[in-house]
Amino acid sequence: MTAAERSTAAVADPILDLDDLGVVFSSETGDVHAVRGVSLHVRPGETLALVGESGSGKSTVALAAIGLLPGNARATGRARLGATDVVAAGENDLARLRGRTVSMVFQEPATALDPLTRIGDQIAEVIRNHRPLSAREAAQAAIELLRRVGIPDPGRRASAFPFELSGGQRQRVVIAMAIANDPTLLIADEPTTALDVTVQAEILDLLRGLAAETGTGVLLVTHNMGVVADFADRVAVMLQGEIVETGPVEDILLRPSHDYTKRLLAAVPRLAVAEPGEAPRPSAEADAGTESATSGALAKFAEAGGSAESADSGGSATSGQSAESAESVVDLRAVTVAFGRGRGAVRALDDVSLSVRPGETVGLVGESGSGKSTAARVALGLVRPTSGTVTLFGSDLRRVSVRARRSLRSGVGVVLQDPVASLDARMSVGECIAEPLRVHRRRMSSKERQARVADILDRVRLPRGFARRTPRELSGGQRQRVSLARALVLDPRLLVADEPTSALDVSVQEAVLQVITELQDDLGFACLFVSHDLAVVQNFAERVVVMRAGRIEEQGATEVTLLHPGTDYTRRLLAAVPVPDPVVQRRRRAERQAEAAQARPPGTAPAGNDGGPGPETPGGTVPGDGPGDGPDRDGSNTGGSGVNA
Amino acid sequence: MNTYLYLARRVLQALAVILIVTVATFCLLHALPGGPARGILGPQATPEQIAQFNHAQHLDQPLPVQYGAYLGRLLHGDLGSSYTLNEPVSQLIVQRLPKTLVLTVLSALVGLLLAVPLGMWQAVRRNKPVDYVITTLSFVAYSTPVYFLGLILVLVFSHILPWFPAQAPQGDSLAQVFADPAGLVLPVVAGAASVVAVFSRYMRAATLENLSEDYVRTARAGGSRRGAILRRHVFRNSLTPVVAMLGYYVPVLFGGALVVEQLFNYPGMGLLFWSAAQSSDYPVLLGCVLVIAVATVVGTLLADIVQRIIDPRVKEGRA
Amino acid sequence: MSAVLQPGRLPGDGPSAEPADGVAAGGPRLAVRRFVRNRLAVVGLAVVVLFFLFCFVGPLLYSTDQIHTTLTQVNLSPSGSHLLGTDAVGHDELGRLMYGGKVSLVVGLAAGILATVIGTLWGAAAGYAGGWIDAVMMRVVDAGIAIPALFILLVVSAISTPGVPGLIVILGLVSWLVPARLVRAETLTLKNRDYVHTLRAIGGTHTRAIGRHILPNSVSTIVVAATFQVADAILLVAYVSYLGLGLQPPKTDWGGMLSAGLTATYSGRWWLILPPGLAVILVVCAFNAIGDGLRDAFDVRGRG
Amino acid sequence: GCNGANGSSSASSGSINYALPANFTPNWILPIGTPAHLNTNNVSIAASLWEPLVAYDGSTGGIGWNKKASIASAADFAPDGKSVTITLGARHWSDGKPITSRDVQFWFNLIKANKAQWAGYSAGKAPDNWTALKVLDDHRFTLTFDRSYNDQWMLANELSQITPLPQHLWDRASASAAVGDTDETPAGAKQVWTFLNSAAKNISKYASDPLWKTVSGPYEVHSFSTAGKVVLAANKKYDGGEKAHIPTVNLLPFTTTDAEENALRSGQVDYGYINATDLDQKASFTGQGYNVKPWTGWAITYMPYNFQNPTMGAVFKQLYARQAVQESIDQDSLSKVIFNGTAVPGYGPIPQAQASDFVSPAQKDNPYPFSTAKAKSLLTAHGWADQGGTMTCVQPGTSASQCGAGVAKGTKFRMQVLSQSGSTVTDNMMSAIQSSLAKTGIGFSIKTAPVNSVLSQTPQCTSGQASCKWQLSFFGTAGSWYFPAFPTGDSLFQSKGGSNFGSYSNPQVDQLITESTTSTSNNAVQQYSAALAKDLPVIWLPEPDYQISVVKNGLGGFAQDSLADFHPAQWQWTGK
Ligand SMILES: Nc1ncnc2c1ncn2[C@@H]1O[C@H](COP(=O)(O)OP(=O)(O)OP(=O)(O)O)[C@@H](O)[C@H]1O
Ligand SMILES: Nc1ncnc2c1ncn2[C@@H]1O[C@H](COP(=O)(O)OP(=O)(O)OP(=O)(O)O)[C@@H](O)[C@H]1O
Ligand SMILES: [Mg+2]
Ligand SMILES: [Mg+2]
Ligand code: NI
Repeated sequence: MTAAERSTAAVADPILDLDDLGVVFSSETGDVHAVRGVSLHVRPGETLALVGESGSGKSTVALAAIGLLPGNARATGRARLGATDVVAAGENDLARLRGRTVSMVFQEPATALDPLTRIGDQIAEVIRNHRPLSAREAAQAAIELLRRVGIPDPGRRASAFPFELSGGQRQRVVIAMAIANDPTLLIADEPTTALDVTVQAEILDLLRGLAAETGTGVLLVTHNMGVVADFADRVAVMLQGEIVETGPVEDILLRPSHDYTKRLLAAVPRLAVAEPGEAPRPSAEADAGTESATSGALAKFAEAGGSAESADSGGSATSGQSAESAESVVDLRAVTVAFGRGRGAVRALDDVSLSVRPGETVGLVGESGSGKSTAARVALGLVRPTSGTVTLFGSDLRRVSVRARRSLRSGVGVVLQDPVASLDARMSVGECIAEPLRVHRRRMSSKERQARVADILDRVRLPRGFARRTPRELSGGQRQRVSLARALVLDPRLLVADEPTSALDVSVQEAVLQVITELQDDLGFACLFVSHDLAVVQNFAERVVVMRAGRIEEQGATEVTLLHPGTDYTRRLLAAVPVPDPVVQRRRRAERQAEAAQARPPGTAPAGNDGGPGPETPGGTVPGDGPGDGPDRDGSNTGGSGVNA
Repeated sequence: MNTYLYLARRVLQALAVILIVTVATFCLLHALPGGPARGILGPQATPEQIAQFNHAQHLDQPLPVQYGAYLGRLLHGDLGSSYTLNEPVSQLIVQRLPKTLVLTVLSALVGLLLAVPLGMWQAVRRNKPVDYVITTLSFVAYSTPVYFLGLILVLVFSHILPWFPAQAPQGDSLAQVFADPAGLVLPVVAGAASVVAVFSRYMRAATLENLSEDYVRTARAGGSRRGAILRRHVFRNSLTPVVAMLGYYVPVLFGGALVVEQLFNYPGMGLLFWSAAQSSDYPVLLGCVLVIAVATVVGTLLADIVQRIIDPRVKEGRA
Repeated sequence: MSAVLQPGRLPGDGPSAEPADGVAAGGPRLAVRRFVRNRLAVVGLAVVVLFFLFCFVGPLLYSTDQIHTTLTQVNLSPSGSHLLGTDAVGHDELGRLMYGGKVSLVVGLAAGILATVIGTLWGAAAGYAGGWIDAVMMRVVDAGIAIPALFILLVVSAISTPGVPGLIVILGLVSWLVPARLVRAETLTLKNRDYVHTLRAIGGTHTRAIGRHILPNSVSTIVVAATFQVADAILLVAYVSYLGLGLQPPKTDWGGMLSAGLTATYSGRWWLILPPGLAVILVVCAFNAIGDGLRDAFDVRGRG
Repeated sequence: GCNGANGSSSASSGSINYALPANFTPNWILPIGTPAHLNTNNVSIAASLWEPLVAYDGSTGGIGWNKKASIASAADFAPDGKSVTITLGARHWSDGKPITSRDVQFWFNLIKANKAQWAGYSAGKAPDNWTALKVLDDHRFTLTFDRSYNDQWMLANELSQITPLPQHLWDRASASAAVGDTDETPAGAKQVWTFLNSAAKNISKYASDPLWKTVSGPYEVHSFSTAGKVVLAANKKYDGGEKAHIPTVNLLPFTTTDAEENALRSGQVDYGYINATDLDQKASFTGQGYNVKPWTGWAITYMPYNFQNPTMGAVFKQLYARQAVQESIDQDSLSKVIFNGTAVPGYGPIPQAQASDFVSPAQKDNPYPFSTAKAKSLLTAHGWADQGGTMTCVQPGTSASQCGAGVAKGTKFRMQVLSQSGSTVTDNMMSAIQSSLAKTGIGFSIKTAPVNSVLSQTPQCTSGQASCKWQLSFFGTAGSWYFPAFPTGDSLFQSKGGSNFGSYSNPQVDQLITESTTSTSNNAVQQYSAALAKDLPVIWLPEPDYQISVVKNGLGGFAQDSLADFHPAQWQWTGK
């Protein structure tokens, strides 16, 4: 779509027109005024992005626009969709509109489809809701739609069940349903948040293409500024149920006027990208793993004092290396982890070697399911490697006695992803923080313990009074700081953080990362930092390890590896990250698409996105635990969401 | 996981369960004080006759030896011979089990046919008067002991209003049983009451849960009407957990049959067990428990298989 | 009778896997409010309270001789001196209802709680241990479920009849299986909570993980299970008398009164049947309704 | 292929629906077998098929020899009482062959060789005391005894057990073997026994196996279901004195009395029964065209004391203590109120529901009438004192005013009974007894179990054994002990009696019991009756009716046999 086209679109009659829209939820705790006085419009062919932090009311606006608000919501004002006012319309009228005039793509591809109905049938159902087609014709049309959204071999895939598809493919199916009847307005509520960056880029490309083809107006709900820069024509910023600023995307992202918008943008971690002129270095060099020594410009890295040699992934056990591993706080050597046995086995880690030296921060990145969390859990001793060795503070975890292992572990602090799930809601904040003390300093008096808790609360910059509160009385960022306090209460030498901020808003994320950085400067602990957010890792870690399908793809100093990646994989990862600058992002997208077009013949699906069930296949939740249930149905893999650049 | 492997594993587990059942029952039975001889031979039997009986039934051997012998015979399909009924246990079960199955299967079917739509209706009308009424009724149905319910049914529908006979069909063969459908009405109703109560609650919960699932919202966003969504999507999705429960309901159905059979003078397996328990007829007791355990295990297995059929995810879910 | 199942609950699903940290999502006050909103639950609670008052305070107001029989006053129909008439050995039926109710309620409560305790410990241990220990422990549970409780009770009744404590133990031992399965399922999700991972990563013991995190967080599941368990136990007590395992004179319980009264069905002595029958049904219904309400109160899901 | 059985009552047609006792399924037709198989109902069916040699029963109203229903026409005892010569009637098997002495000898040989497995066996009694059977001719044989016996006793209790069997069909070692004289060697007799017994284990063949087709009684098997329903058809070849009146007899099994009553109410049963507690509904049954006819049994009912019990045995051994217990039991009220008048008080070892020559005046007059006050003073007179409601021994010792030998100071008078479960009447009786014993100061706690379990758990024992924990036992919901026609107490109250559960032992009584079977007059029995009424070897309890029969109007021609057998051949539709 060219700029000229866009401006003509801007004058056409809006297809969605919200006028003083208000939404109130009546809940047990009282009424929540989730949306107040929102007015906005979307014109044909135009994409309006609705941004704002979590809970600001974005989804509520989107749902109100299609008339799908939950039963406890009351809408006021007007929401005109073509000629119909959604607020006043009855369910039957709305059903006639939905799927034809307006359709919607939801965030979570894992649950948006009926698990028991073949995808072809689900699409056909939407078609037949509005068009007088025979079942066979509708099925044919469904296959055609699947082809349009880029599902390979659509004829066969139409008879697949949702669980047989990867997350990206599922989202494509949902999109196919949404565009089945060429709607005039497409509402997309965080359509890519649950997906890997590479997949996200493809989905956004697809949506953009489809909207351009049919002149569909798009209302895009997101909190990812990169996505906004990538996609939107205009932006509306929401804060606590109200729209604080609206305008063209360049204006809002580059020259924000409202304070809140400014703050929001400032908090977004930015991925530093190599300038177009800078040639990528030959990959052979990267593999040798020696280049980092030459990157003298990396002040922080040099400061950390670590030898620039990264442990190479080959791992011939020379005496020099064992000396090195002796001094590293944690050292994984040729670790392989397989889950399950026989043909169903999953190699979560395959010959992985990595180490973290004192005071150093190592970032672990990679696609969802690449084995990041598993590596972290191996380092923590929560998962026993199938082969290979793990040394923690110089001792092999397998060899030492139970008692010694426990005391070794007192030197480890842990912060995990979800601030809600990582604190036991039944304990007070003080008890949560004191728990490691109770485990390892049994003889400590309660007074000493309290003092220690107060002390550590100061350090994470929480008021001492919080010790008496329960976690649910805190905000997400505060809870994550409590987690951090708990991790630090024993003065650990190693902090393992598995996606510690992926559940948080950018602004909150920034604050938490800030605190970690400061404390690390103070206390000098080493840190193994797992994230799939390259921008965060780039800002936070000195060294980065890139994982793919259980193997280490490459590793090296952050600035080097992430600026001049040595492998295509890393490059693709980086290219797929949208940056919150519309101008830069437009250029990057063009480059990426050009490169991708070269790399593979047209019509085939993007790599990493075909194939059968992706690793993030939700273990279809089967109620009732039949005797056959394995004890460990890991649901944690869906946590791949997060804030990207 | 591969279907055959899965089946093999399930069968192994089933065997383990059955083994545990036999050990437990065997121990329980032999913990009965006094032994069965005097009870079976009656007050007038002489000590010599009692010794003779104990010897003939190997009751004078140590317990582990007896159990070993029992298992050995079991492997050859021999369930032993009733002390009192003058027949091999396997033959008794072959005669009685089909009758009980007619009763339990009919009760379950009738119950489910009522429970599923009722549960869905309740979910759709959540917290409306219908919901409360059905909930209350299902609580009452669940809370009424079957023997009391049976009595009320007989009193009202056989005695006061002579609509149905107070006896279940008396024939020996299934053909004779089915020849008297009116006779089956009251026993099946008595047996079905708790099925309706329990499964309408399950169905209600499952439907409610599914109604709040994302895919319902997706379907609505695609313009599907409520009725269609209920029929096409929610129904099947809600049914899967309910099916999973059915296997575990098998023993409950047999427990119900125990009472229903004796209320309605219907000599099935429940009754066989009842009289065997009164007379300490170990082989029959063991045989019945074994059959029920097998039925339960097979029931859960069937439920699993049905689930695998209606829910393709299950195959993959159990890695 | 179906002590194996509890209505409205899918075995294996604890109250929502969401932040189900018990009373989570809103605190105890909210839980109370949600409970109160469930009308049936409130009625149930009132019924239970009334029956407790009736059985434990009632005898103080309406005292009768429940120890000695009075063969000169048998099978009297209700009158001023015997509000609910007398039974076949001359006990005042209303007094008997209070007297028997005490046993039904106490045995039901105690057995329900005992079953829940056993089931909780077993389920938590199995779920937490995982692997083959879990497999073996759950096979035992499966085996237990495969034998109908009535069958076990029938065999036990063939030995002889226990007293009140014995009855409690027996009922507890035949009905712990459902709570075991529920708690195991709950434990499986809880042991994968981040806070448990965190605790284990820093070297916390298993006992601590179970005792401080998993069990406290299963409280809502356990409490709800216990309520249904009590309902089932009261029902089982009624069955037990029918099977001949009932309590011995002068003690009795509603189930025993009911099955003794049943022989008088066609003699028109309704006062021997209806009161105990209704009492059993009402109390069991009431406990079920309370359980339902508690589930609502604790549950986050299924609200919308 | 059977004619309407479960439809409705069959008064008009040529059939009758008879309700078998609750929870009983017929499962044996062979007139010989083990005790597990030969219970009264099976025996009644068998006796309709194979007529006994001597039908000594209550089918004629009083107890006596019903010659019409017997193969034997005369039994002539030798004057010394040491042998009997029996003459057979001119009778034929249903296949036309005559019934001969050889058929009796066949029975005799089988029983002699297999006595240990035979239901009727008791050491020292038949066949041990029969020394020889000598066939005189086809219709006469002589049986010699080891010493002289009371004629009546021999006839009623021993000869009545003999059933002539079709030797010409059954005398073989296997189904394929030829019929011969296999029974004449003990080994052969064992084989025949095994063959017949295992053939009898195949219930589904009862109606078809030719083995069972040849009968001597008024009926033959038409169908015999494994679930318990038996259809008998009249034996057209029957040439005896008790010819069947009703061509088809349906014997229906019922799971419970309640289920049976439901069938009665809907008119599906012609001859059934009701619970004693339902006697007050008599009117509703008579309104439906039924007669309610109590069926009294030739039985006594009691609770044995376990004299070997380590805690209470010593107390039980004191006559005054047993007397106090007996005096605390109000048999009159129990019979009238609890049993609704369907029981009669029993004060001794001879059944009292029927008038007979055997009852002594002492037993009839109740030596220990109900009086808790007297019972109490009896105990206090023997060194007991009421402590907190329970009598406690305060003066141990053996003198007349002390507790007696073996009773320690501080012993509390508390007894526990293991009682038969499943009957409301029994439960009510137990609570009434508990209540009246409490007035005397005697504790009485009750446990219940099914009757089989009660019998298993209350065996004869010696005080050291673990099985000797029981104190009192009750298995008499329908009467504890059914006598053969001659009510001797040999296995019940003799010191070494096989069914003397409580190990009662009194040499004087032993002597009387032996005399009662051997002396030729009934005087010995009366002395035995008086002695035991006074010595209280057990707690005597009211004797309940065998069943409260409910009989369709128009069904008559029979008396209800107090030996608890039924005789279908006597039933007939009259009037209509
Ligand atoms: N069904 C509901 N009942 C009560 N309150 C609700 C409901 N749905 C949303 N809310 C509240 O309305 C407000 C706006 O929610 P909404 O989901 O629109 O936010 P959002 O901007 O989409 O946030 P996010 O980025 O986390 O998706 C929040 O405070 C939320 O708690
Ligand atoms: N307990 C387990 N049992 C079986 N498979 C597992 C288990 N844990 C992880 N896996 C599998 O191992 C692989 C690596 O998982 P891991 O959680 O380490 O990935 P990740 O890189 O952390 O992904 P994400 O970004 O989604 O968190 C995945 O394919 C996952 O399905
Ligand atoms: Mg949202
Ligand atoms: Mg992860
Ligand atoms: Ni039940």
